[in-house]
Amino acid sequence: MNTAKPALLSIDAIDVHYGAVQALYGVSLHVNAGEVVSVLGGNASGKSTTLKSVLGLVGPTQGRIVLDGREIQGRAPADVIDLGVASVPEGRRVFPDMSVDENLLLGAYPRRKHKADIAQDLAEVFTTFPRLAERRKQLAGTLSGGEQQMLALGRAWLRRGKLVCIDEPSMGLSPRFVDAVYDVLFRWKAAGQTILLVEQNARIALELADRAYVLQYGHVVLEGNAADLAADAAVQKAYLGAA
Amino acid sequence: MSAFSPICPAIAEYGASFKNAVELYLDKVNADGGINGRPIKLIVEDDRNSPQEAATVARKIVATPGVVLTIGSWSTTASLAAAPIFAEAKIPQISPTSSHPDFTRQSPFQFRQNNTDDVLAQYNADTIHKKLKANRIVIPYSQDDWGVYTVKATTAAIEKDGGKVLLTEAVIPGAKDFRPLISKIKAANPDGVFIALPYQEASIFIQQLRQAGVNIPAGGGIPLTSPKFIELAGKAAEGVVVHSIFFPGDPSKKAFVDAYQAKYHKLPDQFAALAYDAAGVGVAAISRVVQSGKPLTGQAVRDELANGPAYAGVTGVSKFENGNVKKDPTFLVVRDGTFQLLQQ
Amino acid sequence: MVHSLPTPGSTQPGLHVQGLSRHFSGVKAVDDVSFDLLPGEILALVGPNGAGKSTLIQLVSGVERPTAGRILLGDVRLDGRGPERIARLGMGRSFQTSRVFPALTVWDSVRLGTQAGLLRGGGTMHKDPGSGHGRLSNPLAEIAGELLGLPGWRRRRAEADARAETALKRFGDRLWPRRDQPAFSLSYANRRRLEIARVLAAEPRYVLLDEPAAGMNPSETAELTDLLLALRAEQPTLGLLVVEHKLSLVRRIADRVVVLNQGRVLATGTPAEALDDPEVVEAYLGRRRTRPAESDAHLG
Amino acid sequence: MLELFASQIVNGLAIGQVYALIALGFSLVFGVSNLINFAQGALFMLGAFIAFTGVTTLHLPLVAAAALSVAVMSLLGMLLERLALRPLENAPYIAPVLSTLAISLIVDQLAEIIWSPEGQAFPVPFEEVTYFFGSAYITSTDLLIFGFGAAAAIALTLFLSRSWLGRTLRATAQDRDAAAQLGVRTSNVKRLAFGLAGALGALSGILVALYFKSVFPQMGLPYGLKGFAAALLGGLASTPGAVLGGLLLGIVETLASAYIGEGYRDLVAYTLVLVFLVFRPQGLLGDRRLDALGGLGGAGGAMPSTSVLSSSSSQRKATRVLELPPWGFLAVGLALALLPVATQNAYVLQAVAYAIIFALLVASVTLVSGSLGILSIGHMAFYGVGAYAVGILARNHGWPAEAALLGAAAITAIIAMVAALPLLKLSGHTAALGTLAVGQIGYLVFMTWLDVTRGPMGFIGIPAPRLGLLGGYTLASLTQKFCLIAVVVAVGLALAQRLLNSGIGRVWRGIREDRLAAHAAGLPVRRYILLGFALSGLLAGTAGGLFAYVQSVVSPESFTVSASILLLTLAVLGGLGNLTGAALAGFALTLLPELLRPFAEWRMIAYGVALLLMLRLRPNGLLGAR
Repeated sequence: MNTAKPALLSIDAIDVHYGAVQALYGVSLHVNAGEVVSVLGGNASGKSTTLKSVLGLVGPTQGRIVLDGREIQGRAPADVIDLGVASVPEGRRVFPDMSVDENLLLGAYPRRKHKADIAQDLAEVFTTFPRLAERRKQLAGTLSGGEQQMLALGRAWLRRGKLVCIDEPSMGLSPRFVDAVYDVLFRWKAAGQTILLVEQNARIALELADRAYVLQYGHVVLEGNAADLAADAAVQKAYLGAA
Repeated sequence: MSAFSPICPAIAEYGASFKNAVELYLDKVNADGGINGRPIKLIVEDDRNSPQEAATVARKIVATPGVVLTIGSWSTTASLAAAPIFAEAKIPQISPTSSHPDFTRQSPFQFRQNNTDDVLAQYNADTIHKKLKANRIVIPYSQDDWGVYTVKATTAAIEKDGGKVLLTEAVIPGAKDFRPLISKIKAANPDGVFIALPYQEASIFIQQLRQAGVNIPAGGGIPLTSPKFIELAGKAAEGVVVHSIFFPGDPSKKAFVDAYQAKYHKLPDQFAALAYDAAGVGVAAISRVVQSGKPLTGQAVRDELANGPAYAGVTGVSKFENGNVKKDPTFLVVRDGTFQLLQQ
Repeated sequence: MVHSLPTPGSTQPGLHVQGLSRHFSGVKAVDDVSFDLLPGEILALVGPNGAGKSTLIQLVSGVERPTAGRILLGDVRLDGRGPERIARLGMGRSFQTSRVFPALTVWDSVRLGTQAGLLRGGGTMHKDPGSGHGRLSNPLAEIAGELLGLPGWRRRRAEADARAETALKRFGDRLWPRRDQPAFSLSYANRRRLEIARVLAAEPRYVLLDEPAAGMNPSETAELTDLLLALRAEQPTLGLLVVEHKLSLVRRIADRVVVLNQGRVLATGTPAEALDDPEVVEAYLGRRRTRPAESDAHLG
Repeated sequence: MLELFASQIVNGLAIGQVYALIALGFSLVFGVSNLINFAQGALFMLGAFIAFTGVTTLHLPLVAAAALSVAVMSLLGMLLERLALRPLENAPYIAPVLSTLAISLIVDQLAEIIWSPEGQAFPVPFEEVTYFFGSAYITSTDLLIFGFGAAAAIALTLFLSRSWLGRTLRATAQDRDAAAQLGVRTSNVKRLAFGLAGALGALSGILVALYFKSVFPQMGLPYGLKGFAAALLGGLASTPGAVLGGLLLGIVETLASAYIGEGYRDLVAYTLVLVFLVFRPQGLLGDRRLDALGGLGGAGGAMPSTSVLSSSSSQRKATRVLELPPWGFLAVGLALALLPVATQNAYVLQAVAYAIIFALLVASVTLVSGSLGILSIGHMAFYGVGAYAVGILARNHGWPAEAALLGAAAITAIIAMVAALPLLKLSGHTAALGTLAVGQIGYLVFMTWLDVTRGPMGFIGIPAPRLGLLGGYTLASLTQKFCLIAVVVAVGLALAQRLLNSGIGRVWRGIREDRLAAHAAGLPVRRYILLGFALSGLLAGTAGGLFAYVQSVVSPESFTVSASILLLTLAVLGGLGNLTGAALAGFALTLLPELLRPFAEWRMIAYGVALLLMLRLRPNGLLGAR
């Protein structure tokens, strides 16, 4: 299954249980450095669970997860993040009672010792997201959903991670904001950022991704090149539908 | 075999005094061969000074075979809760300390070792008005049987003797911040304060009173005779005058005081002395029953208590009249951290 | 099934939102919005995130109070009434986050939808339009009925349970076989279905659905679309207000569309008119994607 | 007059700053863990006692003893988090709150065992100076407390807003999972918060000991409650709010004490808490989060629910629920009524009688706390109303037992409904706080309304129950009373179980599970909450009435908030919302301690440990929460 050269991230046959319910059955996938990999699937297909196991938010009962040569399954989220992972969580999860500034700053928490670098990156984020610059002192809870998603992206960027995990960035956003979010992701990709993306919106995810995996009921049912999958009749029927 | 059962209150200091004193007395009796060679057995139950617990404990005691006398409880409230149960079981109950007149009115089975509040009220008035020469008096009192009755009776006694009570204020058990009350007291400008509070509240009250620069004479009743009052109040207790029917410094009490101190390494307080006498009165009554050859029952012991001769104990002479006694007070003052006889 | 028409004398049947505004500390979440929802009509409320759609549903259902404006059901004022009174006037609603009474069984959860009707004498919500303002039976009668199992009360209960069963069975075998499982054990999509079933069990005159298809895949969305169309066919006087991002659904079911943007009505009309309005396209659909050049792509 | 008023304000500020200091510890923990830490009072008390031991036994100078105490209490605070709260992270929402209650039960009792229940003089190493301003005065101790309090508040504010650690603390407070995904070790952060709270508790304990120049093992609960009330008035998670709330509380209760009477101090204080809960639950310097404490969990992608039984992770396990049918209660009751055939031992009968009464009482708690989902930390107030009502009706008015019991039940039901009125809009923690205030107010009314209750003196002379329907037959013996109790309780429980099984019970559970959804479904939520309280009051009042008949004396200390906490504990042990479990727990755990009477002082500790274990191993209770 595995490719010859070591992947940045490889998930090897993991099982995940929630109580008595099994959510993942021997899921394997890998992400090479510089690659954008997308995990697709309907609700309860296990795609978010896959991402959460990488981040240490759930622990697999079976299998291994290797990041950059180190086994990380079952480790605490903070340990995983320390190894160079950034996360854009599902539902944005900005800190509502903290200012935009503070939210962004917290993104740089693992490298808090490097003050000068952080200041520089912060300035970059504000150039990219002028709307955030305007609202620096505003509480994040008062931002609109789209603005919060921008904030979550900016926050993750400040981690400067070698791998960014993104969970459903288009969820609950209007098409216009979905566009704006993916604009940012396309630019990250162009800059060589490695991304593991979980997305329900298959059409746009396949546009962005190099490779993709399709999950169903906790199993990987399809994997391959994004362009091939986009052309696959079964995928089209199940996930692209008539949009 | 006969048995005693004191009910001990939760206020540990009092409870320990009770238990220690009764144990001391019974050890002495049993060491001397008991009553006609029969030892007396003691059962101790803790009623946590709660009426509910007192009732439960009383049920447990009356259900124990062989019990002919009970000593307790500490507060009138708890004693009253237990009283009907003992009355129903025909077991005499001697409370060393319940001072509310109602207690001995419950049934012919209730006795006490201390003065009733009516008698004590006059001693209270004497303390503040006669001994400390105060005329314009304030009284903080605790909002319980003892406090409410005491403030009423003491006020009456003071005013009968020509003094004036400017302010009385109820204090809820457990109160600790008396500054609002003290500001009111300051505003009333009294020349004496009579403290009708349990020693714990009283010690904080007197500290805060002195702290506020109110240096008027202060007197107190029975609760303040506890050495714990001086311990807690520290320097603020200096000069406080109390009346007591027991003073450990009295040479005639030396045998009791020495024995108590030898065994428990501290001075007996008034509560210990009262419990000691309760045990003494009770044992005397039991031995009279045994000697008369009558069957040893609670009823027989009660009759002996009620009709027997006077008993001279460490707190004075006990001769029951409707379950009550009358004992003369000694006036004490706090000097150098101990109680001393008040010199006139 | 035949349903009674609005009370005679009601001058304007339907739900009327007139100049409605809701301000949160300076932010105008809803700003002077007016529209009508007539009996038998399906109206879709669309617009970008933060346009005020959900706030509007909260206002109409009484969860939030408007800052200004009026809401009328027939000639009955709704604004200022609490959510339960509004619900008892025949207005059912679902929530964006599907609120399903997690620890209750699926069956009990749906039966709760029938309880208010039961309290009103066994009638359903739509039978008593406008009048009485949702008068309830005496609580003592209820206790007596339940404790003693009085026949009248049992009959009413049985009728209510029949309505609950019908509502659950609308979703085929998605919910009915799971009726004894706790609601929290359901999948996301099934929770949405359960919530809609509970709303329908009350047999309301108007239904407000807040993103009913969120979390459903295209085939599930299509299934829901069919269900709503079937419902409309069955109950020709039912008024349906749907907030939805999935335009496939909106285009198929809506008679009319109201497009909101930044709290204001941007356009109203048939789906084709409203959604193809250039201003709407600009505000809502966004520009067509142009891949950014590699060079300016350092950060994002 | 004006001068007196001014000096009373100064007095209020003096005690108020004491409250403020305690409140700071609460707000810190609340901010980070969204948890009302009922153990804070215990930490506070323990801090004072450790310093006391340092000075008296170890002969340390005060400063060294204080430092020792602060260090030990920081560690204990962290230990508390590790042992009592961390294991409950994914447990039902109610579990951590109860866990801190259990800890406070254990610590308070242990302190009584270690240091004796007596107050002890706290040695003050410096000469106290009093400064007079007209008739007003402040002492050097006041200034010392002010100095430390202000320093603590400022340091805390700066720490939270300026340091990385402080920022992670706030981030963790707002969204723990999100903070974890940024690399924050949230468990360390939480532990830090509890360590800080422990340190603050110790500091405030020592300062309070200096203020009163004494330490008491019982000071944890009353001062904990006051500190907590202060934090609530100020706005629970707000540092300046804690200070402001403390001062406000101090001034208000001082004025109450000065102008209404010393006995009314606490009554006014808790009424103020209730008023705030109704009109401004977010406090003076509000924090919106308290509103959300009803458990809206929706933001995290979890299922929205206002249930106290729902867990923070959306995966919940369904538990088996063991319940008696209504007739089962009747059968058990009748069987128990035959006990006097087996034994005539009055002590046994009395103990079993109390146990049966408690079974009914705990059932009444579980109705409100379990089925309706409003944690009741003040239920003893209703029990007390029933007891006093029977006392008054039977003794003062000579009513027969049937009438007196029914009357007491009805009066209690009405009072319970009135008490529920201010709670109607509250849920989750805020509702629990409301019931706590109601419980305190009830207790204080029993204490102060001398004309009716005779206050601490107790209401005495309640006659034996006389059955009017049996031609005035009097149940004079305990055996007869016992049968009356068994029958009445069985009937009460059977009726309650029937209601719980009915549509009404379903609506109660629905309101508990999601109050907003219940509103939206057109359910008359207020009516059902009142109905729940009425039924609960009915049962509690009946239990109280029976209690009055067995006891023949009623006094306030049977109805304290600590006892209410114990009741709630029993309800949880039985399985919240499960009437059978409640009755069983109430029965068994009232009877069990009788067997262990010689170890009475360990009883509370045993309850506390049992509760901790239960929360950890079987959070749904013995027979399963329903």
